[in-house]
Amino acid sequence: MDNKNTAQLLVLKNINKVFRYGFFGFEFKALDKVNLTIEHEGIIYTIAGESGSGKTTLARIILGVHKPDEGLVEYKGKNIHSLKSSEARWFRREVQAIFQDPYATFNPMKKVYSYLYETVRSFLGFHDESEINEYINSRLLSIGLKLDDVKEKYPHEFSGGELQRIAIAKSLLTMPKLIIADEPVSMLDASFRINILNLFKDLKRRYNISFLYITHDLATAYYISDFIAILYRGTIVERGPTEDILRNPLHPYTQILLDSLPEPDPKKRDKYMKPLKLSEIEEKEFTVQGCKFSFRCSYSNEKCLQTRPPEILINNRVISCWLYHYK
Amino acid sequence: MGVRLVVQGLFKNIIKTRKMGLKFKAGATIFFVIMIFGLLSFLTPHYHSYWYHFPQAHPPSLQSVDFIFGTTSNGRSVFWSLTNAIVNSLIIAVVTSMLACHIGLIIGILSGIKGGVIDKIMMFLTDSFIAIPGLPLTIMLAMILKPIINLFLLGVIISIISWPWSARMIRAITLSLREKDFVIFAKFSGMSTWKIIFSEIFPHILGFHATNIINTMLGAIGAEVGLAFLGLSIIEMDTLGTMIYWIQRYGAILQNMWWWVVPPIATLILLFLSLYLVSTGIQEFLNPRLRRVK
Amino acid sequence: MNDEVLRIKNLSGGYLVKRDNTLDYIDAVNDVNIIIKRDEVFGIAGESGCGKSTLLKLLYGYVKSPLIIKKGEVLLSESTNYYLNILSLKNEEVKKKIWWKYISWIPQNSMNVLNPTIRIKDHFLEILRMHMKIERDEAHKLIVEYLGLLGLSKDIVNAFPHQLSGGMRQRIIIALALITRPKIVLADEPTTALDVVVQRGILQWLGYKQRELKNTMIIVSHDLSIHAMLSKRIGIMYAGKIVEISRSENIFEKPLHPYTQLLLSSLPRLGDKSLRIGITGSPPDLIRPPLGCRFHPRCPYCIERCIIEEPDLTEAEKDHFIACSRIEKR
Amino acid sequence: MLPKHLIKYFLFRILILLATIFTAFTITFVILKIMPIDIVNNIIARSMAVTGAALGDPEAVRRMYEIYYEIFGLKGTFIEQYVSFLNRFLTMDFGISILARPATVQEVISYRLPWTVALLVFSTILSWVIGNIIGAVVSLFEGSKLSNILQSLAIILYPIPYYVFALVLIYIFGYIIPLFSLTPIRLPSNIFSLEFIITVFRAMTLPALSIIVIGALGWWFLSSRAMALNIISEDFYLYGEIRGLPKLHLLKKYLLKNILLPQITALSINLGTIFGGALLTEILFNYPGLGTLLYQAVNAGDYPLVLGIVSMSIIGVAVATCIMDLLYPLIDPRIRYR
Repeated sequence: MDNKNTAQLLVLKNINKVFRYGFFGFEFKALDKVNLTIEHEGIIYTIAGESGSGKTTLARIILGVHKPDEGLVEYKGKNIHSLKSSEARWFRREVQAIFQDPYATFNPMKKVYSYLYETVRSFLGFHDESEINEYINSRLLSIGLKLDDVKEKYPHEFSGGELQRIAIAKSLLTMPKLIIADEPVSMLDASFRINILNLFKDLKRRYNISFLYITHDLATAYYISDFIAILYRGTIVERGPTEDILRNPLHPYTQILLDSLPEPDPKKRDKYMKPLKLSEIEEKEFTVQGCKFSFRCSYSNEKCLQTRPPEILINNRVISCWLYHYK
Repeated sequence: MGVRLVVQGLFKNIIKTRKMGLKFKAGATIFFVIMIFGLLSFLTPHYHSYWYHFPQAHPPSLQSVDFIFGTTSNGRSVFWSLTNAIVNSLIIAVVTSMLACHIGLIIGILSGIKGGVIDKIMMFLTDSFIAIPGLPLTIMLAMILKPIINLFLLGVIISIISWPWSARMIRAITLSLREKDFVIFAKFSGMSTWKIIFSEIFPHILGFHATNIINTMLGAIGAEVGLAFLGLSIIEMDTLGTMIYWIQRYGAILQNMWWWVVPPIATLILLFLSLYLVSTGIQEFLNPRLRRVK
Repeated sequence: MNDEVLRIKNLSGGYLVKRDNTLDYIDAVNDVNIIIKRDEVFGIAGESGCGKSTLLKLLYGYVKSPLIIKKGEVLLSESTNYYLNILSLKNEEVKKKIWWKYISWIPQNSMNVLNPTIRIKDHFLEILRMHMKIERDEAHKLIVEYLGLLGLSKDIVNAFPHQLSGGMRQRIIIALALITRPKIVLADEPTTALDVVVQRGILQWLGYKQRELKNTMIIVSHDLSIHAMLSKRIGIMYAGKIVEISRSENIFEKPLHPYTQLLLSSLPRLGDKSLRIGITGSPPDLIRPPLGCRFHPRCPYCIERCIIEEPDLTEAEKDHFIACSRIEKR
Repeated sequence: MLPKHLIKYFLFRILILLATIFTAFTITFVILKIMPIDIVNNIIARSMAVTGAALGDPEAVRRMYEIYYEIFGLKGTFIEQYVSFLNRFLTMDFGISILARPATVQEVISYRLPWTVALLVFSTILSWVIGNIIGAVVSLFEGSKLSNILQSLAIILYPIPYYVFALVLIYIFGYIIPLFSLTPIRLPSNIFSLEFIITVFRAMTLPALSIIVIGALGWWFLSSRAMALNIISEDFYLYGEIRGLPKLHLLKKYLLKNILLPQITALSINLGTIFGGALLTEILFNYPGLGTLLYQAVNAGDYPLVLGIVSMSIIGVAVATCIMDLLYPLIDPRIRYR
């Protein structure tokens, strides 16, 4: 805790994670040499990827639920997978989590208030009931909720959007420095989705909280995040400032991804409908030696298939692609 | 603290019985009636322990309570035998289910939570036990222990084949719960591992555990009857199994001594039915998807 | 020649649900009127629980407990002045005469809609035998030929569903819906579960097929971007009612209904970081929908009339229908 | 030719089979070793009492002691004990049966085994097929009177063990409708005669019936119905309905086809229970199989024979389960073409 101000907030170094299934010992590389750094507080960092890219696994590794097979996750300079119990409490106070389905986040048999109460009591050391309530109420008010509307209710008595708001309120109670949000809005309706995203932006501005926003939706990523990492089959193909990457993608996968994004604008229809020749997703992609995208990439050659591209720094972004190697 | 939570959870579930379905109510009623009948055994007259006390093979008559269900070829009152048999069979069932289900519960939760080497060793042991066909093993044990057999020991013997299934199921449930979002969420709400086990994981296991206890009782009663068929139950005591053993032995069916035959068999079937109804009732209550199917 | 293929008239339907001994009616589709034309892609858009999937089921005549029809007609135009009401037919008749001959269906969730224990070829055989009375040998030849025409590999006829990727399965499902060349194809969230790159491929394919076959396609999706990319005309649904219908340029460029306006302005877009604002409140409980305009509790422009009076769908501009009391007045 | 992964699976499954048998015997060994009573003397005293002085031949008694010491792990070092125990169990070499002297245990068992196997195979397959089909068909008429009646019946039958239900059958057929003789059967010497077939049929009918009624109308009916109701709410079934496929076709290709596969697994899991229940059922009907033999052996204190039957059942059930697991991937297309 002493190196609080000097160390980077969150650092992932060479994270590898392999899952094994069934009789045949079929191995599935969920994450392959993932590097990522959130420099300091007050940053919204997006991890964008499609289904099967390993983004949820990554979130769980950062939360300490899974252990990586190789590599380190450091929060403020400390490896979070080898924390002492007092440090683990500190970590869970400073880092909080929000999940995709709010109904699966709260135990349906318990009142949602019990989570708020438990958090305050156990992390902040308050013991007096009225003191706790007062504190909870002040936090809830700051994001537009009232304790009286929440206190006696069970999870199913809220709509999905409201419940997600309460989950966020709960994570705010400990005044965290980092919130890991795993697809926090993908189950919500479009008209409510933006409210939660605005709340994130607001919290970042007001309390200097950093977010690790995990999503498959590039439009929302563009809307809120400062940095973005594009995940493909367990590897980060490109990472850097959101503005740079989404406006001017360099990696062929990011390019195709952005081209494929449907937009609420009929004028873009002709471009969208321009045929795109792509092979189907292949299972081989999980086990390939070289670049995972090489089967589908129109620029790929023998080298791409055989050898993993290094991480190349161009301006202020990092790209894993042989195309940019000589630069 | 943990205990308090568990008790609270149980209490809440019991309160909810008002909302239980028809199956549960029917099952509980039948079971209750059988229990009351069993409780009459505390009034058993001392002469019930003597054989050939009454006229042999006497059909039912209303002259006294002793004759209400008639007597056996050994001159014993079927009525008193039956009441005692119910209690003794239930004792065996309860001993078995308490032992087997709780051993299963502890091993299952430990395996599921701890993982790693402990998990591997325990699951290897469990799987090996599951692979042994239960009946032959119990028969062998019962035969060897015959000289010192008693109600408790019989329960122990039967639980040897009953615990592995519980352990396996509980472990599977625990494993699936361990990585659920709400468990992680609870962890990040500052709950300790034990508190999470008790307040987040255990309530989800409780339902299975309850039905498992009842199903194990059902299985234990059946197993006792099975052993009794071979003369391996406690022959000198009244249990539902031994009653049937004597019926078999004396060819009561072929002699059409229906008053001797019908009570234990009917009780047995009703007992099976009631326990099964209670267990499916709980299951349907806990799993609304089943409730819909009805 | 008449260019209408389907006319939905005053259609209302919903679900009867028993809860705690009371019988509730969920008013999922209320008084819907739409005319759908030949050779067009018609999109039905709306947020979850607005009744769009229910509307699709009613159009198809797939009415099964707890879904019931309250009133209304779904008229198929067979010739210039002959209309057939699907909802007046018996279940068996709809099955034999309408399904797959006239209307076919592309379901959502392609991962689970194919029977895992029979081959791809058998899925096609079933339809050919049931709806076209073609027997095995001939059908087999037809299937291989057909898949070749669609640009799908012939090898897949002998595959089982689990051997194919999600995108491939979705193609198969679309192929199944098109094999009998029906006049109308209904698609219920056809690409929801797919990744964007695969989704693009499927939507392109769907659009291409529609242009080639010149049939009518009705697409239901919550994702307005998909409608922008594919639909020619769009109907916006809110809480069981159609609130706005027009060509998609109109919907996206000059939406008239407050709900549509708010919905569109809440969508984040690439390259635009300006503040977006969502709609306050949440959609109403359809067991007890609000009186008057169903959007009024969330509408920032709500006036007294909105609370009292249920607005009708009226043509505000040419080919632009909207159900809003404030516009009617204008 | 089988694909590579299947061969790998088969080899692996057979390895599991061997491991299962070994661990099962090891557990038996450990349990026998920790028994709190003086087994061998008890046993010999009992069998002497049962068979009278006929076993008085000192050589025979000495051999008996020898075998028992090996079985109960009382001879030599621990490793030797274990090895000789395993050897006895695997070869089922338990010496001479007390009951059927001078026949050996293996001979007695091999004479009775076909009867049990025949009864089990016949009744298990029949009840499995009947139960699953009825369950699937009834699920299509959910809520109808027939469905409700069958369901109530199944709920009553389901928890009853075969052997308790057998008592009910005995009462009905032995006394009320005396169709079948319940006395021990005597086989005609000519196995190709009509009389032989009739005798076998009559011997088998009642025990098979008690297994089939409970199995088909209780177990398999309930599980197949539950599974069918699940499938009916599944997307691919709904899509089948949406395509307007005929009901019969849906039943055959959508319901039954998808129910039978998981039910094979259920059968393989339940094999042990079914086997145990069937053994006890045999006793009631004096059916000349292993169960009745076990009954006689227990009553005569014939430990060698009981141990023989126990080791036979462990091997038999393990092998049968293994065979079912091996057949499964050949039937399930999802595994066949991975």
